[in-house]
Amino acid sequence: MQFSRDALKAAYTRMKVIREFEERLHVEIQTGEIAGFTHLYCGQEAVAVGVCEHLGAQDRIVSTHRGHGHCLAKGCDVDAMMKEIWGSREGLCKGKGGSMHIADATKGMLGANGIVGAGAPIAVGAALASRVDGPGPDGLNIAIAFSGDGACNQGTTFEAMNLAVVTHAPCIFVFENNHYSEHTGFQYAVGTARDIASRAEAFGMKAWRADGTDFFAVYETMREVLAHVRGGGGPAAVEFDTERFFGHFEGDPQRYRAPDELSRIRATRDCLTKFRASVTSAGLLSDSDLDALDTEALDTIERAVTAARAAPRPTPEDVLSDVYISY
Amino acid sequence: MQFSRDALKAAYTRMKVIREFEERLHVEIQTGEIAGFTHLYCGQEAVAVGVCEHLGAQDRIVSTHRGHGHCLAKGCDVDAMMKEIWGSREGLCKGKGGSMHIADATKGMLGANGIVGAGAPIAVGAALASRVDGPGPDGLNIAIAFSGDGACNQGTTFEAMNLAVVTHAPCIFVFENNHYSEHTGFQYAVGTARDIASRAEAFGMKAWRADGTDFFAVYETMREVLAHVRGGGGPAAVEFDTERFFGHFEGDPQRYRAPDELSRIRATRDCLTKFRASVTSAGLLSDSDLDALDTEALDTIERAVTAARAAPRPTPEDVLSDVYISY
Amino acid sequence: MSTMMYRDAVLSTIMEEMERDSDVVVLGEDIVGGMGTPGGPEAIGGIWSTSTGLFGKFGAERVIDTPISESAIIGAAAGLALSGKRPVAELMFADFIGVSLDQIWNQMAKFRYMFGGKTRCPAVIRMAYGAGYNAAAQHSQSVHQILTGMPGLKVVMPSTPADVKGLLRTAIRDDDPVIFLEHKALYAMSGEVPDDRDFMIPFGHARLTRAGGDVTLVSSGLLLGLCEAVADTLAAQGIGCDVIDLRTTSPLDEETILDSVETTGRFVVVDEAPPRCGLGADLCALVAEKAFSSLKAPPQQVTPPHTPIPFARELESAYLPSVEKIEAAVRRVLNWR
Amino acid sequence: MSTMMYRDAVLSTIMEEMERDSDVVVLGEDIVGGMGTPGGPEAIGGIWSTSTGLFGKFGAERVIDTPISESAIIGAAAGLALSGKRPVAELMFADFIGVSLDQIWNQMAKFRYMFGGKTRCPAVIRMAYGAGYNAAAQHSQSVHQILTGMPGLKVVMPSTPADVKGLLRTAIRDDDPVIFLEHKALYAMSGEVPDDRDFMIPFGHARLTRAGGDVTLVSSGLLLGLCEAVADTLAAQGIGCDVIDLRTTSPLDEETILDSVETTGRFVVVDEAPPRCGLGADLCALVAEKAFSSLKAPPQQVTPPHTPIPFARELESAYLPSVEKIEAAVRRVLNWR
Ligand SMILES: Cc1ncc(C[n+]2csc(CCOP(=O)(O)OP(=O)(O)O)c2C)c(N)n1
Ligand SMILES: Cc1ncc(C[n+]2csc(CCOP(=O)(O)OP(=O)(O)O)c2C)c(N)n1
Ligand SMILES: [Mg+2]
Ligand SMILES: [Mg+2]
Repeated sequence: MQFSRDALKAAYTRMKVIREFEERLHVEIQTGEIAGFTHLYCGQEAVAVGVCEHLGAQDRIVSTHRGHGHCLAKGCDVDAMMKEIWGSREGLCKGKGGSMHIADATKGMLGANGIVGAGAPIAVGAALASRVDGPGPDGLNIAIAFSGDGACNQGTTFEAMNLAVVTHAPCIFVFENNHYSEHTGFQYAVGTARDIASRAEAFGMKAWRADGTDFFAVYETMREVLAHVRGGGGPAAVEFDTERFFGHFEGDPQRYRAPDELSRIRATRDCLTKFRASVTSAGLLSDSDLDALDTEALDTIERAVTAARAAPRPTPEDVLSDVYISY
Repeated sequence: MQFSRDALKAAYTRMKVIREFEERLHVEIQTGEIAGFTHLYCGQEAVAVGVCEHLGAQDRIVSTHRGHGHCLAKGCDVDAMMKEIWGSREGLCKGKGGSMHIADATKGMLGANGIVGAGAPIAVGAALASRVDGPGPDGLNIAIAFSGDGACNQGTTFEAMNLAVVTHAPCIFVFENNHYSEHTGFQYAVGTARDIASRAEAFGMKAWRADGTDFFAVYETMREVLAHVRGGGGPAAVEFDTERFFGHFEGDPQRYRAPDELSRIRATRDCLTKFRASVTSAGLLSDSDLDALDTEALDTIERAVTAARAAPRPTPEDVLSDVYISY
Repeated sequence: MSTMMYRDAVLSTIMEEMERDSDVVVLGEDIVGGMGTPGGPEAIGGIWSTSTGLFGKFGAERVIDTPISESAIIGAAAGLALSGKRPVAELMFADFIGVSLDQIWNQMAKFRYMFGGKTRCPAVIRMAYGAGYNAAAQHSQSVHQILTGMPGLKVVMPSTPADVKGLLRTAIRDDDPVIFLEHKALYAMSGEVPDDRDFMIPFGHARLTRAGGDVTLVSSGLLLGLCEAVADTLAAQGIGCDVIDLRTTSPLDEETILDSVETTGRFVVVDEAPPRCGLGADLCALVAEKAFSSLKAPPQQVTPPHTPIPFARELESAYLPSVEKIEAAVRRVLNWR
Repeated sequence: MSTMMYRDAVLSTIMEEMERDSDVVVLGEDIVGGMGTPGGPEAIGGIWSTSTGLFGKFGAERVIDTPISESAIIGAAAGLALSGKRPVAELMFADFIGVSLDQIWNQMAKFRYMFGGKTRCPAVIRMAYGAGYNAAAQHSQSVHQILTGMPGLKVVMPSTPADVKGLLRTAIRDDDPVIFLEHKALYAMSGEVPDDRDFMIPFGHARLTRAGGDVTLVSSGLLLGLCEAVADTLAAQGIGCDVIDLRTTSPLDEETILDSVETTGRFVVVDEAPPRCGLGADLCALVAEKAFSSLKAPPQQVTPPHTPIPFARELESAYLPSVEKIEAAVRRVLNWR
């Protein structure tokens, strides 16, 4: 590990903020205050953060319906996101998008997406834009398509992979295999004896695999992947094996899981616990360092919720704006 | 080779009828008498016939924009097809479909298709229908999706392959790699160092490869493929390497080909010439046997064209019928 | 008669038709639920609870759980239908016609015509549509205006559990491709439903749910209830509304609409789709052309504005037609000149 | 002024805009032609000859030949546009929105709204549409009625080479997603075109091509020519038609239409899309609502019937609007009562 203490703290904080953001939403949603469909990212934090810690604002990502983690990891404002989920006119999308449509192009975050599989072609487009711009001192800016194990069966995902290979686009397909698409198992829906990464290989790109619950595994894998892609090696794919701690959406009774599954994955596959164990056993950070970050993260979320709750609501006229730039 | 003389004659005749059908259309189209877009199958006859000689009417196929060969091989009536291409109300589709939409469900021919890649999911549906019916004495009825090397980049084709694997559908994906999609080379558009069959394998199905200009190679490969699929082994893919003798559509100047390419493939990759060489050198049929079949095939086409030219035209009221069964 | 919810009317009709006819096959995402998981098949039903129990009863051949591949789902339904089956495919959200339109529009809808009237494509595509859940721009849309415009399709929009029963049965037994649109916000609606296992409502027959005589109000789906509420309010004030539930938008029951407008001379259509090239425009054009001399006021549409569907509660409410907007439109036509 | 064909107006406008602005990027199937073949890049141009020479001039980064993957093409255009480029994507046939609609409808069109007005998506999607080539049900369709109904899109339908120039330039420089519909049967049409490299025609401004005063005839694309022919015939008989070329259907120039109808009181719309929920209905509804008191006769639509597009020459001719059908509609409104 070549991390400074500050870098470790920053990564941990990002993961923890995502975790608490989602845990808090899980609670708040029960009250009925939050409208719409919300898909929580809890359990997958190491992927978003392990990937995005490598990126600058000129690198772009395209996300999914389960997008909060990607947004936060890519630098979207916590308060503005919370306000968006609350539907405030001060939300990141003025209350027009909600959980499934959070975006901030200034941060290189080109949108969560309610349509499974829709993001991959958009990411290829972003990568083609960077191909037009050409490499800077650190190589090419890259684009990342986050996709689930369910999304990897959508035709658009395949088309995107092929197009990226054909155009040698600096695009990275990050597959978060959390073993479920809604209530259906990956074993059933991905009709191959092999994994998702192998499919990507069959399209002609290099693919990697890593444990998505281990921040350091994600981070180190991405270092290799990015070296390849920024250096002009063409597109790449990575499959991260990960876990989702909550239901598909809030309200999901999760009867498809094994009886002890949730407690088992919380006990053995929690990326935050693993991170803590690694850095404390290596003597890089102490438990009290991390406890302090935990408290800060909780405060961040508390403040965000308080602000969101108090934030101004949209007015009926707001419906009509932002359809076109000019019409 | 375990062919009777009659079986050899039948197969040769089918190939030759397709050849002459297309050669004649190539000529007739210049006169302006035939309307619409026409894509000729010349050069690929061994694939359609080598595949379809194994099939009964209960086996179903789905075709492409380059569908005449598949239709004829699956038993569509020559005269009715020619009338359709001429736009007669006595055409197989009453003049409503034309070249790109020839179908005859009673023959298990579920349609040529103007939308590249659209056929594959339809074939999976046909295979699922046969899964409902269950196996007969010869195993399962099967469904075949014919696709080009260009169609294999369409998302629908990938989705269909995955769905077939997931549902263990008795579906066969026959890829006719004629090296071109319109004016673009297979080497460019299929963004993999490897072939189309490898992609199918990555979806979890067995795949075969064979020379599509050699009728016997096609036929024997399909025997294996069909044994696998009819026996309940799940879907399969076959990639046939083949040649298209004419342009993408009629009128294509074909400047994308090598200068001597057309004469070379006509000289070395003609499935009819190859067939003749095999069966005469093996002493199974004589040149004069085959010459007689050639004459018959030419007569068949001559009669079909004469009939098509004389066939009654549609009337304006015909526009309104056949939209619904009842409305 | 039994009392049941709209969603249960969907399920029980499918169940009955699958029992009656072994050619009926269902397919869609998560319609079994739990495939390939520790919990196993049917650990959980489809997300709308409109397929619960089918798998256990009819097996994997006739109840096909699919990956997330809508083009393949609809394409497979097309192939099943061309091969003699009667598929009932589920698109989880109507918005997903975006990723599967070709198979609906260029394939299914056109087979019979392109193939010269020689094939049958008896497929039903069910889809959950409509706003009201703050599900925002990609999970709340109405699509009947798009599909009604496509020759070869029939389009059904039931407003009550009984209509679900009668229309879905007709859809499944129909030999043409049928789009069956289920409004999400009606799934939990309860109502009386005939027990007769052959109860069918023919397509192209609208239902007059209120007879008033002063104004014609036409709608379908969720908004029908708002029209009825407005009619009831106005009736108390001595204003009589004819309320017409279209039931099917293709075929369209022009006669019921025109008969009413010939009496009332005043026409308001209330529809959940956006205003341009929508069903509202379609019906206003119909009335303007075919009941021109009867019209005493300009035909009015009450629709959402020409915007995507917003997320926040306040925005979605402002976006949707409401009793206030409907009543205002009725008053506009009554007070014209 | 130069004389050029409609197709050349497309190409030269793209060429000029690519020269002017290095953010303009084009992509589509076979737009280079010859990639990966013995003949090599540009062995042959795109099938409409609307991209010939671009690759040689601007290179593979800005002229992107794609596999047959329309969803990926439009999606990539969306991603390019969100990333600061100005993509001009080609769908070879408008019918292929069937396999790419999601990226047009649920993505591009809605980004700005869903993202709270904070992104720009300056993409142009060009597509060849329309019948007349006996290309049958899957290669002849008009799709403006579908796309006009989708909030967030602008829809352009040029009828002449000059309009191609002025409108395509506006489209490329516009910051919203624009659908640019090129009628196949107009590609070879010749006309005068301004040489000014900043010549632009603003969206939402219809063009009055004939002033007559007795009947308002509205159309666009190929059918505009038929309307003009009818107007000229009738003018010789003393009947005056206002002929309006819409140019863009979204935004719509309501004012020009309503102004004319206020004078004529008689309205005929001629459109190539099917009749249900189409642009014809949309405009009839507009006129019925907003020019009600001026109308002297029921607004009329001349459209194809509610059928797919047939193949045979006789059938396609019978299917399409014709001068006879247009003239009959004009006479219907003139002779009303
Ligand atoms: C095109 C489309 N089909 C279906 C859905 C409904 N849906 C939303 S999320 C989801 C499952 C996605 O699974 P996966 O890609 O594994 O992502 P995860 O939920 O596990 O993060 C489905 C089926 C959708 N939103 N879009
Ligand atoms: C969805 C779609 N995209 C594009 C086209 C235009 N088109 C027709 S055939 C063709 C090339 C097909 O190539 P391939 O699959 O290799 O078949 P081949 O022509 O070689 O038989 C293209 C691009 C189409 N008809 N449908
Ligand atoms: Mg998943
Ligand atoms: Mg090919």
